[in-house]
Amino acid sequence: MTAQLATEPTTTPTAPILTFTGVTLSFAGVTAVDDVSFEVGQRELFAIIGPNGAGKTSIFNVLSGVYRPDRGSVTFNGTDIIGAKPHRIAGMGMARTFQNIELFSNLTVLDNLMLGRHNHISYGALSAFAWLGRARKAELAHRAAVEDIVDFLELEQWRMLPVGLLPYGVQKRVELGRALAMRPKLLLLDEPVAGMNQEETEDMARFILDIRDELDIPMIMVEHDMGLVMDLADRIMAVDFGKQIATGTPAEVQNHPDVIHAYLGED
Amino acid sequence: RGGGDTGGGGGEGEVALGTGVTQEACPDTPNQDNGCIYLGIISDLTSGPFAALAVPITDAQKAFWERVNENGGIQAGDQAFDVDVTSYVKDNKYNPEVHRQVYQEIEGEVLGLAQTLGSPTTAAIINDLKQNNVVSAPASWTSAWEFEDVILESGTNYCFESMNSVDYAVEEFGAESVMAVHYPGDYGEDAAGGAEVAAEAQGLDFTAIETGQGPENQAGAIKAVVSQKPDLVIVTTGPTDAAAIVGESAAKGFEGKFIGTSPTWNPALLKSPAADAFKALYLQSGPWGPFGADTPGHEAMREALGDVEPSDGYTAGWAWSYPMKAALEAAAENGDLTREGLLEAVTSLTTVDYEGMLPEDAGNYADEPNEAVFRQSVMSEVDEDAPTGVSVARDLYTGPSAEGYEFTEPCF
Amino acid sequence: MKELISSTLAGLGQGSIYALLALGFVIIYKSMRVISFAQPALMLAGAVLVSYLVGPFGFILAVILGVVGIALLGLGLERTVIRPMVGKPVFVVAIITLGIDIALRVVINGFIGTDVRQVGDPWGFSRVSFLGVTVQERYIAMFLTTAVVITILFAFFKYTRLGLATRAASFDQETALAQGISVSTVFAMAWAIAGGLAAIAGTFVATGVGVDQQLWIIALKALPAIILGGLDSLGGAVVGGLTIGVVESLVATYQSDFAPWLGDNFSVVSPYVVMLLVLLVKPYGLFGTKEVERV
Amino acid sequence: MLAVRNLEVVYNDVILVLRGVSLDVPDGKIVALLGANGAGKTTLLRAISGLLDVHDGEITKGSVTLDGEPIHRHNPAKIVRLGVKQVLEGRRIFAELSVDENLRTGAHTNGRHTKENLDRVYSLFPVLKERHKGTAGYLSGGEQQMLAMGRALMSNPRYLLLDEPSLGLAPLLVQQIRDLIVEINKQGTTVLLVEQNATMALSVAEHGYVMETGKIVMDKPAKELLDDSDIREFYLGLGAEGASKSFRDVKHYKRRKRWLS
Amino acid sequence: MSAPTATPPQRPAGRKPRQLSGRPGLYTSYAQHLRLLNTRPKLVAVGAILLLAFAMPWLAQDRTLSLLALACAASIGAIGLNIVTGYAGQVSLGHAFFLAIGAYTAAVLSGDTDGRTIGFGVTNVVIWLLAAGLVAGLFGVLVAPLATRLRGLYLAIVTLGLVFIGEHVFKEWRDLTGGAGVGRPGPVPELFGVNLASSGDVFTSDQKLYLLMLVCLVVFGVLARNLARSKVGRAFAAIRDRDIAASVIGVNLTRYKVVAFAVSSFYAGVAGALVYTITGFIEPTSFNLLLSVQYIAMVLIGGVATISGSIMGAFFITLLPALTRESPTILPFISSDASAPLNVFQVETVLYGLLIIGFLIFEPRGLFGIWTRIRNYWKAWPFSY
Ligand SMILES: Nc1ncnc2c1ncn2[C@@H]1O[C@H](COP(=O)(O)OP(=O)(O)OP(=O)(O)O)[C@@H](O)[C@H]1O
Ligand SMILES: Nc1ncnc2c1ncn2[C@@H]1O[C@H](COP(=O)(O)OP(=O)(O)OP(=O)(O)O)[C@@H](O)[C@H]1O
Ligand SMILES: [Mg+2]
Ligand SMILES: [Mg+2]
Repeated sequence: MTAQLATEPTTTPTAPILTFTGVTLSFAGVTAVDDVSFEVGQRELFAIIGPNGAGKTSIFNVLSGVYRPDRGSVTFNGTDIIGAKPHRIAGMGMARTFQNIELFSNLTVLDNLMLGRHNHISYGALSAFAWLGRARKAELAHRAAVEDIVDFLELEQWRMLPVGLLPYGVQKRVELGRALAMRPKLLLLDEPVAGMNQEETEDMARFILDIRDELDIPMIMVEHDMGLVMDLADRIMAVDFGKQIATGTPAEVQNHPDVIHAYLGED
Repeated sequence: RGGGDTGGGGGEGEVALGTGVTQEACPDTPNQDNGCIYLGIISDLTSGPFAALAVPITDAQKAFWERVNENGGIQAGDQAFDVDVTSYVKDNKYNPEVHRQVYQEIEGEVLGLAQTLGSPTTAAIINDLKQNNVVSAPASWTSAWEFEDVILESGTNYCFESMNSVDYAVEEFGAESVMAVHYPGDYGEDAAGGAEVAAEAQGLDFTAIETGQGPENQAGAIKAVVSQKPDLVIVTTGPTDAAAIVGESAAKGFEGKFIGTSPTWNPALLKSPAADAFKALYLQSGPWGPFGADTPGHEAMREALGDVEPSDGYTAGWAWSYPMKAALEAAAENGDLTREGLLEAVTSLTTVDYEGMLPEDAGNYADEPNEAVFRQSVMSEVDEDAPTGVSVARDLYTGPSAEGYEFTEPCF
Repeated sequence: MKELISSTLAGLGQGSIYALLALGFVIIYKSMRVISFAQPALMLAGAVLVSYLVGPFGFILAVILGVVGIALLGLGLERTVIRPMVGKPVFVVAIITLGIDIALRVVINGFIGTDVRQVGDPWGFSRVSFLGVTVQERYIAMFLTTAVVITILFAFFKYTRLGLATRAASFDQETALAQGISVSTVFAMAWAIAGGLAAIAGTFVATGVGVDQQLWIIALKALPAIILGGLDSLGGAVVGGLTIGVVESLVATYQSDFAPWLGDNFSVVSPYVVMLLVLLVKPYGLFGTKEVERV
Repeated sequence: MLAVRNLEVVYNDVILVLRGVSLDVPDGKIVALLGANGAGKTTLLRAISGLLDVHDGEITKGSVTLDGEPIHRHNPAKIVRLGVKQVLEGRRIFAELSVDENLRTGAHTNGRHTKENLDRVYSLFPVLKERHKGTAGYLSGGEQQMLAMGRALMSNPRYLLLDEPSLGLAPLLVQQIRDLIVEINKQGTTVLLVEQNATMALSVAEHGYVMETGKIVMDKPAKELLDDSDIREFYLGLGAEGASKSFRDVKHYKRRKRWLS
Repeated sequence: MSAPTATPPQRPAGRKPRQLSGRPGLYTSYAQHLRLLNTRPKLVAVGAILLLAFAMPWLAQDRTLSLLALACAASIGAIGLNIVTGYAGQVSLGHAFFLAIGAYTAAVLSGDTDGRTIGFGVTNVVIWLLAAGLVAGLFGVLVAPLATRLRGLYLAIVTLGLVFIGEHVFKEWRDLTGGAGVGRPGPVPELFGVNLASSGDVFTSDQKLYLLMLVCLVVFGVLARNLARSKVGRAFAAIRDRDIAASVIGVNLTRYKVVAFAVSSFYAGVAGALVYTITGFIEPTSFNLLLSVQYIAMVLIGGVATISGSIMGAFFITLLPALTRESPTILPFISSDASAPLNVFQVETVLYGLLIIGFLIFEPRGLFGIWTRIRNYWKAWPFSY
């Protein structure tokens, strides 16, 4: 079974939002992603786990167009996205958070969230100069939408502050908010609770559940907090040295000997 | 405070006083009974490219007017006026915009300008000068000034000076080919223009090589000199660039002559490794005799300056002041020390007493440029014993080319 | 052919000056990520100081004392003006160095006065010839000096702890501090070395022609050189400097024959054109460290 | 002994972050410091290692002493030479330098034993050895964290201040790091461990401090902290019966524990 | 065993997905928040400053007006540089080049048809001002691709290369520029048949030019402010702070860098045209490194990424030399003899350098930083929300 798990892409009943097939990505001397295949269903919370340096973030970078893989194909919502520029992929509805917070630290929370809406705000530089009419209307409408996200993530008290000044846990939440502002069709979360204490982890878990249950957005989550992963994920893929070593339900993966050996430890 | 200051029409004596002229005495003058005429100076005093020349020019002008004041100042009937050139001295950093700004700062305080250094800088204010009738002595020798009434140029310009240099070389060395190695712009191109006129007139081969500033940028010029081997090279650069051109060309076996203009030369070149080359190949043209020349004017200047490191900046600053003095005297005599009065005095000025530095008819500001322009220049040779390293080889002369040239527009 | 060779050799000599100047920029850049616009003033100061010392001490000793003197000047500037700016945005620091340059040059001009000052070098315009090609002796001296200097610097950054510390400090001052690296010592040292290099370069620039107030402009030629070579690469500075020197010399020699339409004096801007072309292919210059950025 | 007394720290002249913190790190021990994000743990470490300056922070009151000698006026280089070394929060490796060079910078104050220390670090972290010539910036998050740890060990410090060393590490590695901390401690280095991962921290520490908004609110031997019911709920995520509860059951508006206010 | 399949999350039946939208009741307050002058004190302060500015022609001497006019024109250039450098983070030392393009475009369009340099006699300010901006903007678009390849100081020095190459072309192209050391007349400003550069019965030329510059500054300042708070301004800031992240959230890096350079150069072009209208004379060597650096200094001293800061910075740098020239009145003991060892002229220049240094050491965030400091003193900004 192990061999089968490792090589064959698993299928989902509904048409998958994302199909990742045979992707290989290497850097000078390192194969970061080695022939990895998986699918994510329309409402799925798919988790990727694996030791440090296994290539999890690299998979995300391939997905969002930061890296172009050497081989393989990636189909998102019916479109092949290999070679597309990151901003094009974002426009198609792929949103992500980053392992090391990548917020625009001089801007306020609101501005960061408004940037998430960038692709949905449709006026050009010329109307921006004039500000009257189109631009003003669009700004107001999107501002209202962004305020809803502020509500949703309970960010009210920090709305007007530059994000650089906020506590780490809040920044993580703002980043999530920025991704939500993009009205994503698929959300990629790279270690959403890393560096958080128990309390903040619980908060984040709650937001993730809400996003799935109430906003209906499928997610791929990379995380080292096994408690969180096992509790929330529908399916899990484990990778090691760029190769996928197991894919399955939390229970299956948790007990997989290779996963225990490479990742979880015997504790 | 006594006396009316800038009364426009008449004041107490019969002399009309305008902007920049007061009944009150100048600050720090012994002649407490005299009135005061304020003249501005705008020069390159710190960081611009001509600071090394501009400072002695300015010092010489101060000495010049001090001497005038000591001799009683400018006489206007039973009244006399001292001339103050120290209250409104400004640094232009050789930048046209700065020049215009500082000009505007002093515009309302002075009768005229004892010095406005540089031609692009002066070009930046020429319209203001004309609009307000501010008579000004330039510190530059380009041929454009001949065409401006408010500008009181002295001596010949680079254009005629170079014509004379070419003619001199033809006479003395039988030169058959001429090359002008020059900076771009008013200074270099004026000289190159003159050299070309003379070369044409004399039927010589002519090439012009434009070169940039900085010794590292002279390779092209040096190559041109060494490979084309002209008999005469007219150099219009700065001293260090001249050192590179003359020194390296000579080291590469060039044996023709170089003739430079005043800003090309610096006595310290005789202490440089290029000294031998300069001694062997270099001549120095100029609108008047160098610092050590033997005229009453030169003598007076040396005396007034006292113990200074000799520099032909002093000579220039001194010589440039004579026509302003003559114009002031004429205006005072007419009883009209206003800007209009001064300008009128200038436009009817046909001679200026240069105390022998230049002949009197060098100061003709009344006639059309072609008649009024002064065409004589001086040729000097390197002389280690002379104060500024050069002494007169041929005093004021006009060569045939300059003589016959129809002067209707600037040469560049 | 002979012309080509001798023009190239002259270019290499001139390029050595650019290389020395470029090294000064690079050392400061390596330590604090800043382009120091004070280098031109330091170079001018070096030449002027040597011109004053050469009388009493002779050329060699004057150069040594000059190098020490300007190194101290660099040290002093770092202490008084740059030190308070540690950790501040690099462009602010760069503009501050420009302020230093403006202020310092006015003072130095006072020491130059109206004359062209001489550094009294032993070479002048004398030339040696071998294999039918003649080269100016001073160019050979420049080339050799540069070779020695670069070797020493290479060894310093590669093999000494302070060298590595310098590089570390340039990337992340706080982390460097946390390793026990005294960032201020690193900066002080960088400014001292840059000062010393500027003094040597200034002396060489002044050989043959002397020092006047406009001499500093030549230091700007080091800018295309450092970009061409890669801002933080010592080897790049040397390669960049020499390339610029040779290109300029060749353009000056041949442009009027082959491409007169480029306008007179094209050699003056040729370094920038070369720089542009190289950067279009290699955005971090020939040897610059690529900025590492990943998400 | 490293001791902090009544320490007050202010950022940008206005923001008071530490409000009279006292804490002891006895020789040879492992001391854990827990606390929510923004409590001021990092600030405390900065105050000890002299790195406040860089952040426009300033000690306005109190002292830090090493064996009775005040060190809070020393510059960071001096403090490192005295044997107190901080591993900064986040992966502050020198991205452009190679792995090897990164480690060597750690040996700046102690150049004589570079060789042995290098061998020691490489044997602790074989991954790093494999990539010792590689550019550090391209290492994965976890690899970078290891590099930062290894770098700190290069100078054989007496006191090691670790700021969230387990951040972003895989479970297996967290175990390794924990073992490593124990190992380093056994070899004679005293450790002050700042952690979000309270389970891990309290499993190795002898004594623990809990910090909330700039104040120490609890100060007990680690064993006692592990038994404290608040700590169990809010730091260890354990339900009443000691079994960990599921994140799926997290309630929407959860009571937050605040010791102060 | 079959391959594991995804289990779609169980959701309580009947609960609709929550939508992130719609709370019209709050629109008005956002509108108010998004307003340019969104608080009363701001409104009053800006109103007062404008009032004073427009009253200036009756309050100040001509030479002061001329200086102020220069500062207004320079402000437009500084705003332009701040857009590309401050907002979008692309450090450009090429500003002098774009100023030159604007100045020459305007001068050529409005120039004498039979002077020694090219001219077309189109003296209408509106026409040549727009043309100056557009031509410069076009050059900006051509240069922008460099910015997509180069970063930081590399970009800075390469754009500096532009200045050197431009200077060379300007020196050599004598028909356009008159040549080095010769120059050509500046643009001729004519509006509604009135030549603004010559004194009339009602207004002197300085008064007219000042008003022209002031109006231009207000217009271009407001436009820039609008741009800054729009989608475009946010995209600039995103590119500046983290460009990879910006592209991952959907910002087209290339497009916005091009827009930044185009807008910035447009402003530079306009500023170039205006500055040399006041100066009345253009000399090709003016467009050098020092000019670029002066604009960088304006941005830094004023404050990065603020429009009002750009204006403050431009005024500071433009007026500073005039102030340092007043140093003799404060330091009367210093010799005004140009040959004395430390004379007023040297002190002036040194002071200029030292003031810039001192200023930046004291407040690296610029004049705007001082302003926020003062404001913080009154309310603990930014924690006041
Ligand atoms: N731009 C790059 N250049 C070179 N190597 C890279 C680059 N990006 C990633 N790598 C290498 O690829 C491998 C996978 O890295 P990746 O960041 O995907 O790991 P990860 O699974 O996310 O680890 P972690 O859990 O620690 O974040 C690592 O060995 C890393 O060093
Ligand atoms: N340079 C600074 N300027 C202003 N405030 C700061 C600065 N650094 C930290 N702070 C503030 O000080 C408080 C304490 O920060 P600190 O980093 O010490 O917390 P911490 O306990 O280490 O949190 P974490 O678990 O997120 O690392 C926070 O509210 C933070 O916003
Ligand atoms: Mg990762
Ligand atoms: Mg912390």
